[in-house]
Amino acid sequence: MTVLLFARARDLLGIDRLEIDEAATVGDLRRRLTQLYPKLAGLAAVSAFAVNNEFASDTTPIPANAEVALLPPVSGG
Amino acid sequence: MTVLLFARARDLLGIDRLEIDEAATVGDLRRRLTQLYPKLAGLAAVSAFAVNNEFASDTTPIPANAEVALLPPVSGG
Amino acid sequence: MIRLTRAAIDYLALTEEVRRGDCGAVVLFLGTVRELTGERVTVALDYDAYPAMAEKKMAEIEAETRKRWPVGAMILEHRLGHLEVGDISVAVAVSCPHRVEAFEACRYAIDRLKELVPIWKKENWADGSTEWVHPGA
Amino acid sequence: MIRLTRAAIDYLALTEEVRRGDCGAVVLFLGTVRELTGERVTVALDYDAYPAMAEKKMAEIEAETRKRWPVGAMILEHRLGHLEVGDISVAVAVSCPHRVEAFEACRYAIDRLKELVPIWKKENWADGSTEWVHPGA
Repeated sequence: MTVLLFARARDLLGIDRLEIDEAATVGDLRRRLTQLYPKLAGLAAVSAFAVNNEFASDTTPIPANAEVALLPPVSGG
Repeated sequence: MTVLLFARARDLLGIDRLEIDEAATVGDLRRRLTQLYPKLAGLAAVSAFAVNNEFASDTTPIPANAEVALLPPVSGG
Repeated sequence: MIRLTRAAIDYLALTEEVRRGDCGAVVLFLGTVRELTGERVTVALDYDAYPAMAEKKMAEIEAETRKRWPVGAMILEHRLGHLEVGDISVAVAVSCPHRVEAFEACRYAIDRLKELVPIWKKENWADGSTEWVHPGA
Repeated sequence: MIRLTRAAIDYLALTEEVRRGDCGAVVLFLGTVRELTGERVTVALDYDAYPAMAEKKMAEIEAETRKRWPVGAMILEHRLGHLEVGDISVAVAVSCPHRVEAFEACRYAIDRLKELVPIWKKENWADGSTEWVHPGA
């Protein structure tokens, strides 16, 4: 599955998306990201995730082919 | 003394100012206006007065040569 | 800064005047001539003022507002004379470092203006009649 | 109506778009790039977004705002890309029949936008360093 990266998350990894094995839920994905990308761990812990353009909690299931994004705390406006 | 008139007060009397004998206080002036100009009585009862461009209460003294105005309830904006 | 004017209010100019590098927020309020009041149809309003006192009160409102909020720049401008539906009768533009302050300061200024400034409007109803608006009278 | 843009925000056009004969009040909020944050000097900001979700969230905020207040017209516009000090990053224009509603609706919309819309800014400090702004991170 693809996870879109933005802002500091993108700068930390130097890429704007990453490919990762399917995760059943957002919580699984968060743990997996933290293990695989230690640089991202601090930010991932305080970030939100979006599944198909909607905020998702750790218990939200990730459907196949979902558009998933890691959303660091927002600062628009 | 001169009393400036605005809005409905001006339309009721058809003039934009009136000359009247000196009044010691705003309360005196209000009573005098009501007696001399019965058409104005209803509006004068709910109007404010200004003495030298400042809102005045019925106990406010009116100095000689003061600029006095009858201010019906405002509706600007 | 405060202004009474008989010309159309140029709110672009007025907003540009309040923008500042040290202020991250601008709030602009425009009062416009509304066509409907309840069921009654307005075609125009005439605004009258006691100009010397109106300017004094507007300057006081600016001073009070600046005392309560960290205003960078502000302008209160009121138009007088004959206004058609849709015309702008009043504009208040305020800049502040942050948005909460800018909203509160702008709202305070227009609320006080409507309470305190000796300006009056006369309705020109669609049926041809006219009527000074004196709330509570 | 909502918009993400890389061009300068034309708030005159945007305000004209919301003016209506049945609305006596327009409130416009502009967020501008502030030079000072505490003691630190900003020279520019870069705004990044997750565009599809940002547009969806902005549309939801418009819908929520319209549910709570009698909005005549409203526009939320956010600029993306490189902005210099003084540039406008966001504009919210709202028209309502009366002013209290217009203030509340405009403030609600910008408050929600800052909470919910996936847009991020990167500070370009005067000392040459840069830093993504992630509140609480």
